[in-house]
Amino acid sequence: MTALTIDRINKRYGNLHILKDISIPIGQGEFVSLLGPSGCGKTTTLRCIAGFERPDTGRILFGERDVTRALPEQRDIGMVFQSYALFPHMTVAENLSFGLEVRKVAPADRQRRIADVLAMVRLEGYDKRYPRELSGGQQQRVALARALVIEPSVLLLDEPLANLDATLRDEMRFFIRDLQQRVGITSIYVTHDQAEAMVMSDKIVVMNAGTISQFGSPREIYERPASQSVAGFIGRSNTISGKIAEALGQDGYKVETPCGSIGATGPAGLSKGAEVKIMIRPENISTRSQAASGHQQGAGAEEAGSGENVLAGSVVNSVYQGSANQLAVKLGSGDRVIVDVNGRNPLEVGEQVALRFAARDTWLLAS
Amino acid sequence: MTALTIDRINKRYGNLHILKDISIPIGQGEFVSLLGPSGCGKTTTLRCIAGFERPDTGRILFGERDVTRALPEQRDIGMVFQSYALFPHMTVAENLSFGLEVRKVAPADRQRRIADVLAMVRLEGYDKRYPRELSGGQQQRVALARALVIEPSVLLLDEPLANLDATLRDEMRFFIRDLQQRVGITSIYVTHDQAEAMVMSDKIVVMNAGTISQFGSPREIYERPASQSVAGFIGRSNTISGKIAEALGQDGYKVETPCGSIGATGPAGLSKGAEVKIMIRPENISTRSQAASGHQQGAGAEEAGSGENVLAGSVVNSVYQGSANQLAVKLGSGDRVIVDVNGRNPLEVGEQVALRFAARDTWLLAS
Amino acid sequence: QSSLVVPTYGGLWAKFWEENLLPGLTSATGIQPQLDVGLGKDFVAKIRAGGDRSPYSIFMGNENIAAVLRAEGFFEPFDLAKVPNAAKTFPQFINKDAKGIRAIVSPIGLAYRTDLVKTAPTSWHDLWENPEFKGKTGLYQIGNTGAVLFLRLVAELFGSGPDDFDTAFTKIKELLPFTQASWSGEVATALIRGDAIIAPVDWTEIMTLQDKGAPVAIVAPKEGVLAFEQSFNLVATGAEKDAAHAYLNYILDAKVQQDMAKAFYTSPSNSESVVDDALKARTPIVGPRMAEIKSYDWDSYVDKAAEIADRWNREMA
Amino acid sequence: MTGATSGVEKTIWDRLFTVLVAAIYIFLMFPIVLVVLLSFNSGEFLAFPLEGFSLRWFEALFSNKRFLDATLYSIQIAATSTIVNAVIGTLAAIYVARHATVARDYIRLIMTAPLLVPEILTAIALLFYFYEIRIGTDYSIGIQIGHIVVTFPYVFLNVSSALFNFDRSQEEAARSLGAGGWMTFRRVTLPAIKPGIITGCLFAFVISFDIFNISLLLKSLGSNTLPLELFDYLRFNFDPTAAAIASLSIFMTFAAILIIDRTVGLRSLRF
Amino acid sequence: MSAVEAAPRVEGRSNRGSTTWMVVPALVLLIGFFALPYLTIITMSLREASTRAVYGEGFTLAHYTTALGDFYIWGILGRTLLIGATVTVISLLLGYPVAYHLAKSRSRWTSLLYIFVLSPLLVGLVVRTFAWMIILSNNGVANQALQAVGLIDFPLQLMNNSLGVTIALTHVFLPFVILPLLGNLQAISPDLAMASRSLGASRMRTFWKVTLPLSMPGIQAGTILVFVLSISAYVTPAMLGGTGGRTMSVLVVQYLVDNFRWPAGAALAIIMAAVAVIFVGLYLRLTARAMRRLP
Ligand SMILES: Nc1ncnc2c1ncn2[C@@H]1O[C@H](COP(=O)(O)OP(=O)(O)OP(=O)(O)O)[C@@H](O)[C@H]1O
Ligand SMILES: Nc1ncnc2c1ncn2[C@@H]1O[C@H](COP(=O)(O)OP(=O)(O)OP(=O)(O)O)[C@@H](O)[C@H]1O
Ligand SMILES: NCCCCNCCCN
Ligand SMILES: [Mg+2]
Ligand SMILES: [Mg+2]
Repeated sequence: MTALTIDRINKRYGNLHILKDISIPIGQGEFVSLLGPSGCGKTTTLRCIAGFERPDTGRILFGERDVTRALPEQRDIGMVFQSYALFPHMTVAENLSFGLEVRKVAPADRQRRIADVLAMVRLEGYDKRYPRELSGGQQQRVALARALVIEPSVLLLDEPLANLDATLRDEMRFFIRDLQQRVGITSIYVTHDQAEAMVMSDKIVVMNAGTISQFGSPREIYERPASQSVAGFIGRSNTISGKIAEALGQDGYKVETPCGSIGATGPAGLSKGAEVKIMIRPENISTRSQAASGHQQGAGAEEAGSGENVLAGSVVNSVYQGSANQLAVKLGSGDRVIVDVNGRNPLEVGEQVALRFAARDTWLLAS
Repeated sequence: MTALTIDRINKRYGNLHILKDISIPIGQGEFVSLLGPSGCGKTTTLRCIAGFERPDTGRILFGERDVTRALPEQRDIGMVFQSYALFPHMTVAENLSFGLEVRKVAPADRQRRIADVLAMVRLEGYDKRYPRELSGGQQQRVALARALVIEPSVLLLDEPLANLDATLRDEMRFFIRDLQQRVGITSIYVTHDQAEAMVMSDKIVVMNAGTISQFGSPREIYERPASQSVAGFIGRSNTISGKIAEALGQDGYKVETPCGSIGATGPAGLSKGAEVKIMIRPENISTRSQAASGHQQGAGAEEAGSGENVLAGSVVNSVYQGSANQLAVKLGSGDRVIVDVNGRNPLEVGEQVALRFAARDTWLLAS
Repeated sequence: QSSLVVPTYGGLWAKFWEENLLPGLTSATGIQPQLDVGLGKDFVAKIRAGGDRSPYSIFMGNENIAAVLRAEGFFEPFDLAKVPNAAKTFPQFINKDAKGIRAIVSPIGLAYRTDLVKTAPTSWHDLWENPEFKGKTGLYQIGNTGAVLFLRLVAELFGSGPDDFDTAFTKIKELLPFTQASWSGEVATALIRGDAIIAPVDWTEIMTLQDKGAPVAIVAPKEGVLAFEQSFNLVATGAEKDAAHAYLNYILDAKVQQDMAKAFYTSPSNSESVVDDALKARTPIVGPRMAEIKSYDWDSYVDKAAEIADRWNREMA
Repeated sequence: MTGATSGVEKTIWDRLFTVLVAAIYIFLMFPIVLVVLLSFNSGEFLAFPLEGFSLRWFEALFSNKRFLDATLYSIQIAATSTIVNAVIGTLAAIYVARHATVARDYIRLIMTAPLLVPEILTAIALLFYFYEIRIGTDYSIGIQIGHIVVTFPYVFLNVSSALFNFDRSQEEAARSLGAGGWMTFRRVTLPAIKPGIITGCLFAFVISFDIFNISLLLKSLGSNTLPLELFDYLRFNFDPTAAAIASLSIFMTFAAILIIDRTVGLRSLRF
Repeated sequence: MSAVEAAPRVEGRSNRGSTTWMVVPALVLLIGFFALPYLTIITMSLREASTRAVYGEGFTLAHYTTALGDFYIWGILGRTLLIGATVTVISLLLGYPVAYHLAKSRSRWTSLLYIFVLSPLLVGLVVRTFAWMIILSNNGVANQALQAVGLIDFPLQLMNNSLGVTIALTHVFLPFVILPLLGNLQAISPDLAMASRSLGASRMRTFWKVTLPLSMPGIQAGTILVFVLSISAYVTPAMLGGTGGRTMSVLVVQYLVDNFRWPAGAALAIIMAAVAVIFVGLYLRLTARAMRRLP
């Protein structure tokens, strides 16, 4: 049974069709992330779930209960607003206390829970401050704490960590996930950080321009994206265009490309001759200087039967990124491929390289 | 000559000492990032530079000119506010037009520049909207565009991309950097995203609790952090405690640890017997299942003279992250080490592994 | 070139001054006056504030109000030689030593609702004696000259004379509860609405109402009538004394008094003014009947005015 | 308390609330409707019951030059007071809210003091003072100053309260874009506090238009404001001409608001 | 002592240039044409009474001591304050729902509603008061309506007492709470109410805990205006109050205008102003705590 069902909702602002037939089923205690480009309708979806906007059509169910027309306060939700929406006339402690008072939590208990959650968001000692006396990130953490401290049955988080540094983000992520799992809170998390979504979510919804592009587990979405736009949006990806040369049973295919024949994995049922794009994630490509590898320039393709593909190319750009250098490699076919190499072993621009990747690390997308 | 000099400024709010003797010299056209935990004083520093706050002591120079007491509008700055601070009664186009009108740019020219910058931030067609009719990320891009369109001589950016998805962030980064370099704008960039700081900056300032922990190039800061807190803040890092056993000339050392002797690099001048922490970045550690590597459990340390270290440990946690799995490995010494392995080849929790890293990939930090 | 400022009241008065009186004055005397419309009491404030430079050279106001400024020394006697029409004025309206002339007179009688009153009043005593009027009487409040006039009348009717205020207070209290009005228009309103069915009001007010068809009438009680007397005074600190005399003389002119009576039902103060029968039927207090008007001396009242106002406030509630 | 939030069902409380608000509107409108009815009444008196429909009181009004003159004089005085106070009241409110450090409370006290004393006393005080400093009452300067003084606090108070709600980072944004104090004020602060200024000005205008005692004592010789003229008129002619004046001002305001609404939109005024 | 209490802001020293000029015109106006004239008046209130001059030669506190020792005057003062407080409270109770409704309204008829709100101000004071007399008098519209439907047999005394004054003042001063409140309510981000309700607070609670405290500046400005205007109103109590609804300002006008007792009248007016200042001051003290929390 789903704990929260979003059933074909539509929402317009005047002429603008903002949400188009959005349906999301969410199980009890599941953590679902909403991912999508800025302006695609994530916040609007959350506001419909919270009850701040009424969908023009469609229903929202909490369990069996149709809440489409229920008041926000009847939904037992907690929400972190993208704009924080802290109460400016209340101290931090009062902001946190608010939801607990509504729930008639005893004062002593309230004190304790506020102290606990403040410690979690690393704001011990800030309880007497007013929101205007806090930095941006501190305000954001108060907003987060305010939604969490009430331990609602549904948690709606709208980019709750956007203004935090990596260390805090890590801690907060852990803290959110821990509480959510411990209490069994069904959560919807809007983030622009895919890595975050990957780490935290049971399911991910990828949205685009008011529609749902894909709904699935992080692994499904990352490894088997439904479309090139999903692939492009979630993590970095490279694509090489080609045509199905042969279906190898199961989900294996041989693909004919300008760089030669490549062994690839893809959804079942692609027919011979179909135009496809081979997607490969940068981290699945290993790179060697051509000189070292002994391969010839321009050669390359599948090493017969091994499931390993080798392509030749030349480095056209290299960016230092701390943990890694990101290289742009131009293939013989003209396709540009992004790969990572260890930051300590940079390859020079202009150098010839061999790129190696396994067939099972690829995924075929319909063109 | 420096284009912008922050000279020992101090700032208090009431009893709270927010900025403590901050000094930053910034060259003409340089791009400097401010990094630091939430609440450390980044926004306050920007506000002092912009002239919204007057430092209690210290000076701010633009070139040779002391602007400590100059009005904000006399400084030719552009600023992106953490809270956006868009003008709510103006459309997007009017928001962008404001700074150009102040600069008496001719109407036709104004039109063109607004259209250009709107295209850059991917908001073509949004010019007639009011801020309240935009999503969070769209508002943020308007704030960014408003600061950039005037091409000021000093650009102050306070987490200008915090609410954008990865794809947009990439584009915006490129756009900012491109404009900044083309026009030669001296820029100060506050971000909580270290990778971003690494990619974009000429220099990075790491702040902590109102003081500057380190000031240097991205590479310096990443590879040779001044302290454990900087190391911990910039990128993920592992540390293993030990004592200097021998100085090997240059910056090489042999360090005695509970896991054995480890070859390491460090700042010159560490004396024998000094307590140190060996820092190793996760991406510089390669991991193999112990079974495969043949090493014995608990063994490990430097492979004589090779500059390679090998440590044994067991996997205690594994997190799927899309492009990689992040493993926590417990060493014989009890230290926990984070390492990355390819997401397709997960190691199981409980499995014995050998960790291998080069001496030149380590850095010694004073304990 | 004279710059005489002529103070007067609003409404019908202002209209008459503007359209009739001032053009006449100019053609008669060559004076080009400036009209200043006010309430009477504001003229007092301005003369006081003006100190040695009063904006007015001539003052117009109820005699009891004029008495205040006179006591304070702001007025000086007229030179009656410069006011030939004074000789034709009923002498009761010329103060002793020409310290003020009450040039415009609006008699006050007992007005009542013809449709709501069965027995029309004939005497001031009817206010006390006719049970129909109990609780339905309208009076002026103490700020209005009408109230002090009534007070002195009652003192005279029931007590030892117009200064027997104790008796007057006792008797008037017997009329409580009564509606109190700030000015004649308010009394008229109360009559129209039926909140009061009888009240002492001036003829001017009641005739105007009758003209509009209201069911009201006014009688002159047998004991005599009261009157709003517009007292003209020469302001000592004014700059246009000759013009002031000329103006007063023109006001007292028989024709002018006649026109005023037509315009707003005052009773001509000039003994030579002619009132036609139609008008006389409606405003009977003219000519020889002017003697029925009870005029009081206000110069001595000035010292008691504050105390009496206070007492009225406290007791008439 | 409830209200029309999007996305929620109308409850019984919403409906009760609507009824309550409607009742308050009726209370607000009732005497006004009465006045309008009376102005079209053919009867002679400003009283009920109504006798028939007639435009005679409007004719009477338009043929009365004193009323028209007085109306113009009142408009002129009220408009001048409003404009002067809009400027100096707004400036003072901003100064007190933002910049005053020393003596802030004393400055505020004096800014609101004209509200706290009876108007008639202020009128007498000014009357004396004007004669002392030889301004007198020969010209309109006296009454004008009186009206400005008495209506000043309305603008000051309303702008002060509007400044409370204003997010100052918008001003900082404007300055970061190079706008000087004046431009920042005109383009950013002013639009934000406009509702307060409009409300304050509205009050100032209406109060100035209605003031009696100040006008009575300070008016220049020979002129009259509308309330004085009306009062004088009603003392002697208790007829519906006064109601006709009131109706006219209602109609003109209706027209003005509707025109503003159809042209620039009332929202842009943001009362 | 102030009419609107600003939250103490941690201003720091920021770069804003010299701004003193901004307050200069207002200070010139209020010192030059208010404070200085009032010095004369204060002096006058200390002069002996006289019927032979505007005021007597000597100085005395008698006007103050007499007034303050007089129960009659205390009674009127008490009634005045009571009327002021009642009008203020009722105006707020009636005005808040209207302001709230108007702030949220997206109806096309909003402009009409604005006119409704402004309507009491559009009809001059004198005529409006007449309208109230027509409604409230013994034979007035209200009594006739009530008698017609059989609710009462005898006319209710609706005017010539505090009741009539209170009704008419509430009517005309309603816009003075509605408009400041409206501006204030419109400036509050709707997200805050949403945040409150997302935390489970009912609309009632949201109103009490979030909307109401945030609208304190509007409430304060509006109620102070109404209170001060009510206690100093003259025409309405003079015309509708009769003897049963006489207020301080009616008394003051009578002293000053009808009886030309300037020294005593000035003293009375100054007492009244002082009481107003004290009351407003107490009120500010009461509300200051709430205001200080606002940004
Ligand atoms: N008005 C104020 N009163 C008291 N303390 C304040 C005030 N404003 C800011 N602070 C404190 O000053 C410190 C620095 O704030 P600042 O906004 O500069 O932080 P920051 O580095 O920008 O943080 P973040 O990354 O969270 O935006 C914070 O700890 C904050 O709590
Ligand atoms: N009041 C409004 N009127 C018109 N369009 C609106 C309004 N509010 C939002 N929109 C539009 O609706 C779309 C969806 O907005 P929403 O806030 O849901 O986006 P989002 O996915 O949360 O984006 P972000 O990541 O930038 O916060 C946006 O394109 C926005 O421009
Ligand atoms: N109808 C309003 C008139 C106010 C009159 N005040 C002046 C005082 C004269 N008694
Ligand atoms: Mg959003
Ligand atoms: Mg910040």
